Amino acid sequence: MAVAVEHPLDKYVRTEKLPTLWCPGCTIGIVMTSLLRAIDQRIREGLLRRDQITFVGGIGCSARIAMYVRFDSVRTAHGRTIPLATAIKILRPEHKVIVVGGDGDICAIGGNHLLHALRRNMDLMIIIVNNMIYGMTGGQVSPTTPLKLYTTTTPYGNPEKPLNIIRLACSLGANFVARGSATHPHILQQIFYKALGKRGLALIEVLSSCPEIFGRHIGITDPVKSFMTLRDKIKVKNNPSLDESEYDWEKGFVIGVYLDKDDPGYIDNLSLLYKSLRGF
Amino acid sequence: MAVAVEHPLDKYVRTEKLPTLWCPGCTIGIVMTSLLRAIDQRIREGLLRRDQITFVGGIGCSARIAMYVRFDSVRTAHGRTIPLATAIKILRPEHKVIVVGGDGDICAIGGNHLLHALRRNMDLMIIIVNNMIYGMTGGQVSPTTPLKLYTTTTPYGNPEKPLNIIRLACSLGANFVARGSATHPHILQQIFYKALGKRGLALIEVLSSCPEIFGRHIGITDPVKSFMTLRDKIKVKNNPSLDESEYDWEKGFVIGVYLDKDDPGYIDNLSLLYKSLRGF
Amino acid sequence: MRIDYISGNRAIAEAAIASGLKFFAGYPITPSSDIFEYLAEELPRRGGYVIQFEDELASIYAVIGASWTCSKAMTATSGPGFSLMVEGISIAVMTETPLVIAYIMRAGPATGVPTKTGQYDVFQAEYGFHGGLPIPVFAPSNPQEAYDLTIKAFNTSEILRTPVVLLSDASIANMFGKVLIREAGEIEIIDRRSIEILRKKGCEWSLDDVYEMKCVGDGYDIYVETLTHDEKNIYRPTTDVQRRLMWRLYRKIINNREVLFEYSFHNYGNKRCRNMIITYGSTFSSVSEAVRELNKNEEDFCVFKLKTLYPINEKIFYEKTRDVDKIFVVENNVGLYVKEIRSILRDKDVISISVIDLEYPDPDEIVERVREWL
Amino acid sequence: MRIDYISGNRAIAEAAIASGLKFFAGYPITPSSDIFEYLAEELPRRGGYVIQFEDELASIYAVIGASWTCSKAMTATSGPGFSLMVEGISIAVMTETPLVIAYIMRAGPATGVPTKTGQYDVFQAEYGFHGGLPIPVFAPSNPQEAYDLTIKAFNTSEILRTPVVLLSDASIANMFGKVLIREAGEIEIIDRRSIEILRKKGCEWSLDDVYEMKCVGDGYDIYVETLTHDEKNIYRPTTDVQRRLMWRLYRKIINNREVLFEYSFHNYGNKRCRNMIITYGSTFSSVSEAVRELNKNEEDFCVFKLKTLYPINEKIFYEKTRDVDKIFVVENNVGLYVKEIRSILRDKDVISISVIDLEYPDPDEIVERVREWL
Amino acid sequence: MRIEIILSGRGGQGILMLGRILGKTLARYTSYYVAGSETYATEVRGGDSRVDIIISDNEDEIGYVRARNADIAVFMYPSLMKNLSRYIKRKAKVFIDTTFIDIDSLREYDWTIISEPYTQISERIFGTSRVANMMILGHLIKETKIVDPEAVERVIREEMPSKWHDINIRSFRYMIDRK
Amino acid sequence: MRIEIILSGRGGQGILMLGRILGKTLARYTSYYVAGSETYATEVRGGDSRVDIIISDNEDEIGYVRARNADIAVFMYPSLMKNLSRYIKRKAKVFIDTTFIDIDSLREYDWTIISEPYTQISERIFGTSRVANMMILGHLIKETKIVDPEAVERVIREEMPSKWHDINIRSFRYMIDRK
Amino acid sequence: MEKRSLQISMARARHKIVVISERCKECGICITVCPVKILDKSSLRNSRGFRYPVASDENRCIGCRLCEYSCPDLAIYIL
Amino acid sequence: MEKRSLQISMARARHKIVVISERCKECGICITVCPVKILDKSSLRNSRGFRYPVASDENRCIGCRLCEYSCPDLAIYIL
Ligand SMILES: Cc1ncc(C[n+]2csc(CCOP(=O)(O)OP(=O)(O)O)c2C)c(N)n1
Ligand SMILES: Cc1ncc(C[n+]2csc(CCOP(=O)(O)OP(=O)(O)O)c2C)c(N)n1
Ligand code: SF4
Ligand code: SF4
Ligand code: SF4
Ligand code: SF4
Ligand code: SF4
Ligand code: SF4
Ligand SMILES: [Mg+2]
Ligand SMILES: [Mg+2]
Repeated sequence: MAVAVEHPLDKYVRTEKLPTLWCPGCTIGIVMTSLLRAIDQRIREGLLRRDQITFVGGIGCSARIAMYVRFDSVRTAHGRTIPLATAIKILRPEHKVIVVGGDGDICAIGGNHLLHALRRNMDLMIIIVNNMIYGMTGGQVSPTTPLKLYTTTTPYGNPEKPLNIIRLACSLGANFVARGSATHPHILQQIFYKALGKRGLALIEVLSSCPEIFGRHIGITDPVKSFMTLRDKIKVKNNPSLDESEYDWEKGFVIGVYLDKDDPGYIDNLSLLYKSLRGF
Repeated sequence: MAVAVEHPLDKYVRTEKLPTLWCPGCTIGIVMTSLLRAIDQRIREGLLRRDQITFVGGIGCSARIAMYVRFDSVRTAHGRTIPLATAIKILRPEHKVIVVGGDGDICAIGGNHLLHALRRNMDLMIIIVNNMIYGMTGGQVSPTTPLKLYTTTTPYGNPEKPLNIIRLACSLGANFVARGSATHPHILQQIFYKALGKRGLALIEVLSSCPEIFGRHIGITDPVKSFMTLRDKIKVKNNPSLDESEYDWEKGFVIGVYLDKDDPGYIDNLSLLYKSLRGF
Repeated sequence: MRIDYISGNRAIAEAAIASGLKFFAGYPITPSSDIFEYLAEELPRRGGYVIQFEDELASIYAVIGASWTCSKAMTATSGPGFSLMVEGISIAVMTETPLVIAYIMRAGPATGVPTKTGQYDVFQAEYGFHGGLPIPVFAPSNPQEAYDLTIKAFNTSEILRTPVVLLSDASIANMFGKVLIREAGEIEIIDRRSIEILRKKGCEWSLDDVYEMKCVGDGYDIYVETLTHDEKNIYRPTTDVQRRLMWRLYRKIINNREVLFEYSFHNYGNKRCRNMIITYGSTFSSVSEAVRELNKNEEDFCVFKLKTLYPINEKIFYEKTRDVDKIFVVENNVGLYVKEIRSILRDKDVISISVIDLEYPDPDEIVERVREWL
Repeated sequence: MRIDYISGNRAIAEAAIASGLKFFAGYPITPSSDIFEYLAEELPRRGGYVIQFEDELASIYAVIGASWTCSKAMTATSGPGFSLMVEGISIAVMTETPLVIAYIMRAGPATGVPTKTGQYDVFQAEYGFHGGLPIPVFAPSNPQEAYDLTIKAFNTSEILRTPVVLLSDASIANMFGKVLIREAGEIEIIDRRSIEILRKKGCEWSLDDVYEMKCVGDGYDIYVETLTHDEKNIYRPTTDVQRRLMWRLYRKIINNREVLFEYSFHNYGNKRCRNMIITYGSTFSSVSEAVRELNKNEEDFCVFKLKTLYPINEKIFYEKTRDVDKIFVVENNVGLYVKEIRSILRDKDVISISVIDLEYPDPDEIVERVREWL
Repeated sequence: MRIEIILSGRGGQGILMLGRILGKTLARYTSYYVAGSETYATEVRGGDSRVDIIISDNEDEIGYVRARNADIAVFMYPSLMKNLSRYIKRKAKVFIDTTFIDIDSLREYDWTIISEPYTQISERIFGTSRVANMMILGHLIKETKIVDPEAVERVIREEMPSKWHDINIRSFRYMIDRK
Repeated sequence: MRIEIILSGRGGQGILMLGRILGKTLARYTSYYVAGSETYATEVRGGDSRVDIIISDNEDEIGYVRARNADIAVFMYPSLMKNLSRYIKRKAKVFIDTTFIDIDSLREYDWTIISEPYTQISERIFGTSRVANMMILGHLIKETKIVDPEAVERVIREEMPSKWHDINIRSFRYMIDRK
Repeated sequence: MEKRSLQISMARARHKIVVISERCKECGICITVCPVKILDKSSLRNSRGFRYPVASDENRCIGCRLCEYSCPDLAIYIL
Repeated sequence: MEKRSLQISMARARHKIVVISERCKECGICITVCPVKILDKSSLRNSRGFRYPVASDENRCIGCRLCEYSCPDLAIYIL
């Protein structure tokens, strides 16, 4: 066994910011490394250029992925990543623009931008790290918190039906919709790899374990137990149907690619219009 | 033939504000009268109390329905009707709270509130008057404007796929989802009548003809022609399937009730939680 | 009546409950979240509702909606969240909707340092919404004041039918103090239902420009208009109506400056006050220590602490500063509120001492900065 | 170079194109929409993009995103929309993102009278976003100034890496005038790529506090941070770093007050100026007429018209008012900007003449109101 | 020298276009300073519209972009006439479209009235009411000579899509050429 | 009279609870004015935490809620010790948890040191490290006598859920009762 | 406005067509939707210049209320 | 921090398990996911007090990289 100073992924990481601010056992880091591996694979295959990747991150623990990766990376206000990323994509269409954020960031306060990006089939890769809670602010309810769960702002139980992100995305027009889990990094990497190759919108919901905060609410704060609790709820399917996307903490979650099509994306439509106008 | 000063619906109308500010032949007025007839029917049947109806309207031509009806009525900022209505419903659960607005008001700037109200199955009746354009501000693109259409902010054609409101609503958890058309007022009244009886969220998209602005864009500004153009695109179905909800100006629109279920609404869930807490 | 040792945030929550709060809508943000969380525990037990919405926009509009059912309603937030609420505040100004916003400032701009303090947002609280009609802003400097001013904020909002900002900051949020907590019966709690009584029996408030408020459920035809409207809520786009409306809304607040303006004056045993420090909020804590130091050399310093930032009662300013030579305005920002003071105190030296500090400013630094001017 | 007869809104759009605008994101709102609509026609033909977003929040963040590709970017809006953009402006301040917002004021609060004018939002434009760092605000009073100040707004935003507000109003939007339109080659157009050149060759701007900006696509590791950060964009929640950052951002603007502050002085043939009227924006139109009337009685009136509302060059104020007896500040609002002026001009009578009018204020009314003080 | 013009009508009558063509011609083809303002009713379609144009040889004189003492006026519809009359000089040249305005109603004003049923003529001669505004513009220029008709034609060509050139120029010339 | 107390440790050690119980007891069961402030590191979990408590018989004296010259201090973890030492009086009573703090490192300070491996004892006696804070509180009160132990117990009962009363009160009494 | 109206005729038809002429905006929708085509624009105008509908032969009205339901301006109904 | 690290062993196993001890937060996930259960917490702590993983018998490592892929902190990998 060896102890070293460099990790093979370090070339893609702002190592000066390590160790990360994430809690021990927080699986956001696994989401990040799975993504970096997928990117690395595409770069090595010559399918992606490192200087043509832009990350956009908002505010939240999950959004901090954008803080650690060594690519062009823009942070912005809580919830406002998608319009910012959209503008970058329009002006730098050769870039792969990747939005990362939490369930609160993208689905609560950022919900409208998500809705319209989906509708437009906007050429973005949107990664929602779903830990089912507001981690950074200390444990408030999120749109993906299971029904009836205790949180600090629903101390008598969450009265709201959680959002099924997969169903939303499939109903609206994204080209690629998948669910992954931080507990299944190999599969996650494959999903990311595929998503990186898409035109139009690719949305990936990644279930993630937050031992510190969500863990406290469900009484499982040990990182390993927290990890295993989530892992045990995951079912892997090859081409799951939309009905299998059901989002229910009790019944567990099916991961896999729910939708993979090749409709024209927004950028395609826009350049078609502008091409006829500008003649190039 | 007789000429009179009073209309049978006048008791439900702030007649001091008539004539309305709507353009000649604008069918928003038909949406309003159909709704008033449905309300009247329920009141006469003893199923609804007039002092337990609240309208909430934002900004836009369509939102002005809230200005003309003689019930409790609150106007607010463009796009912000749903949260305001939600609070009223929580504090006045005995009220039927009706949100009225345009496609821009509710689906563009108000999209996030719509999304979360749908997810929560919030006990509101939401009426989206879809004239496929921003009427009040003079003809800019809306999330429901047909693909490629000329508008003042898409002078080279709309590059965005329009939103299928029905599909969105069905995917997220509303109890009642329907599409009507101002050109079919009898059917519209029936839909409203049903919706008024629902718990949980009832969403009704109503296609409406805007001869002044949308008409100008499609080259049909004559009120009658504009009305007939829309009417000719309407197909009536009894229980249309979700696939029949397709939203396409060229192919026309199927109206009818797309979803009618009785899942517990938000207010039910909330009062269950609070009942156990307060013991009443 | 009981005495407790609580934080500034907890004091706000307790006072809101004592004031009759029925509805809280919010979206979590440091350092305001524990107001929300405490109320989420407490209020439902007392028949109220505490709801997390999808964002701050929804929250402020929900509060407006709640208020139109004649329920007392509030929210709590910090910079980024307040910025998202300003459109709603403008709506509340126009529709004369009573509500309270606890604004717990943190270091900005943007997301800045979420857990740390600053007094950067004083002008935003006063002027940050379109329409150009400032609203009452109260600024506590410790938990007791947070408690008392919260009650005042609710009463003011109800009596004058206006949104009110309670402007605290991250330091006060986590400042603890002995707080006298009075229960509903022990304090004067006013709601809009009792204003007509107040009006009839006469009171210190000037109520000529306030109209009665009817709520959803009171009958069947209230109408709330966000456009320029006449006394009957009818939209009238004329200069005449606009003038009447604007000036009435303006007078409604400003003519109550005597009731609304609160302050405290500290001369620390000096007979006269040659040098005056004006300050507000958490910075007062450091200033009080700095003055102790300054006065060791018999430098005749006193402190004029503002608890109301808008509206100001100029008369008190003139009185208090009559015999003062030099005025120092100490703030934890680039020097903002000093402009407001300069626009009032026109014949005095008004010196801006701005100390940007993520914690309580260091008293020694204040002493040093002040001494440069002596 | 050509002469055209165009409206204030059209002048803004034309100037934006001349300045090299590449990206416009917006959401329609009266009375700003025709800027958007004109650009939607024109810009795509010249290789730019004009996109309607789902709301004003999306619009301002899209503009920020565009700017980080080193494309010149702007939006246009009015009160309710600006209120929704203030959070984004705070982000732009912190991330030092160049962008221009054309703020076409209309009568508020709330939705007010959408098509009619007012100057209610001057303080919101300056101070309306959390973080307490004001940004440059230019206020044209006619189409030519709208044109020239738009160009200045773009140059300023690029040179100082700051959001800039171009504050117009409904009257100017529909005011027509003879405008000298200069093409790209005929005016100095600066972008952030050329700042290093500017810095080296020396210029009137003070650039010490401005850092070079690298954009998306320039390499592969720009990092844009909204938290308090040091010179390397690393998050550092310390007082030290916060101070350095705040004061640098503050100085960056204020130290350029001499370049940024624009005004015009009109003495209408009088030798001396005993009475001065300070005004800005569309109200100038009425004031100029009022002064003609006032001067008929040899009352020695002159006009000091502000084209920059922030930052102010106090020196010019002192110079211009040295021999003036009385100063009147005429505004179409409840009397806001007068406070800013009072905080500067401390030894003069500064009289607030606020005339709320949905149209150009009536010159006769101004005359009458001013005469009350003579 | 300060010349003030008021143009007034209903939405759809082309008053704004009249004002823009006139203003542009003055701005581009004379050395005068020109300014103006457009006003329309709030939101309701088809409401009243008004254009003020101020012409001067002294830039400073032009500050106020509203007519207070108009030398020239046009009324295509009666609704604002009463209101605006106080801003019109005695003996001012006032052009009246008698299609909509009852000539009797003008008795109370001390104006130099030039009137025609412009809209009716427009319908009759050009088959549409939409060029009545250009007819009036021609008449106004013929009677006031404030600008060279050639210049107006040039501006019409520059500003309008080419398919509209012919009918607009013909209608513009109609009153000028009429004997 | 002004008494200043500094409490410091790492997130999770219960420093904030210690401060709140002590502050509440002083506020409710003495006639002193009491104020305090809590500080924690930004966002990172498990960062440093600090509580200052100021006690006085004169309200005006209490303005500044930071200790500048503390009479009493507690350190459960060494990280802030160096930094805060300048705010601690010479000869101040300083309570040290030697579970985490090397006693040798204290040589440089001129304090009256009272030390125990509180956390270790807590684990040994009570089976959890979580009541070390209450042990220290007991010790502090025993040595400084600033408040009646009975009052502290009452506050513990009032403030904590009842299932925690027993262990907290026992640990609180532990140092007091130790011979 | 409410007061300005005028009785035109009162033949004893099965269905009475009632028009509130002052509210009419002359959109023509009622005229178009009437299945028996008995409505037409009046020759008179209301005070805002609009030609409201009149029935050529009220007796032929089948009482379908399509006109009433389709009028956006509460200007026509069937008694 | 990057510099503080230490070579522990270099047996010629088929797969080399490499640990960047200073980055480890002792979450224990790698230890749990290892299918052959050869990882364990070290007795030493890194400078932030965390016990990083050590391999009891590197030869048994099957190179599945589950540890590497599951580590949230880029603290372990297989050569
Ligand atoms: C406008 C605004 N509102 C609220 C906040 C406070 N805030 C920061 S992160 C966050 C939510 C975090 O939850 P999520 O997005 O799920 O990310 P996580 O931390 O769980 O990964 C909130 C509410 C903010 N920064 N800005
Ligand atoms: C925050 C804000 N942004 C923009 C506007 C301007 N505005 C008023 S109505 C409207 C859209 C109208 O479209 P829609 O909602 O579809 O209603 P319609 O008029 O078509 O019935 C807009 C953009 C506003 N009032 N407030
Ligand atoms: S709070 Fe939760 S989501 Fe945030 S870093 Fe800690 S474990 Fe991860
Ligand atoms: S603009 Fe369109 S939607 Fe608005 S009133 Fe006119 S016809 Fe109706
Ligand atoms: S009721 Fe029917 S038949 Fe009678 S007039 Fe109306 S539309 Fe025609
Ligand atoms: S439908 Fe109504 S408004 Fe239209 S013409 Fe008939 S009566 Fe008049
Ligand atoms: S590579 Fe697999 S077998 Fe080897 S140590 Fe890692 S998890 Fe265990
Ligand atoms: S998974 Fe990584 S951080 Fe966790 S114990 Fe293993 S090496 Fe350490
Ligand atoms: Mg989350
Ligand atoms: Mg619409």
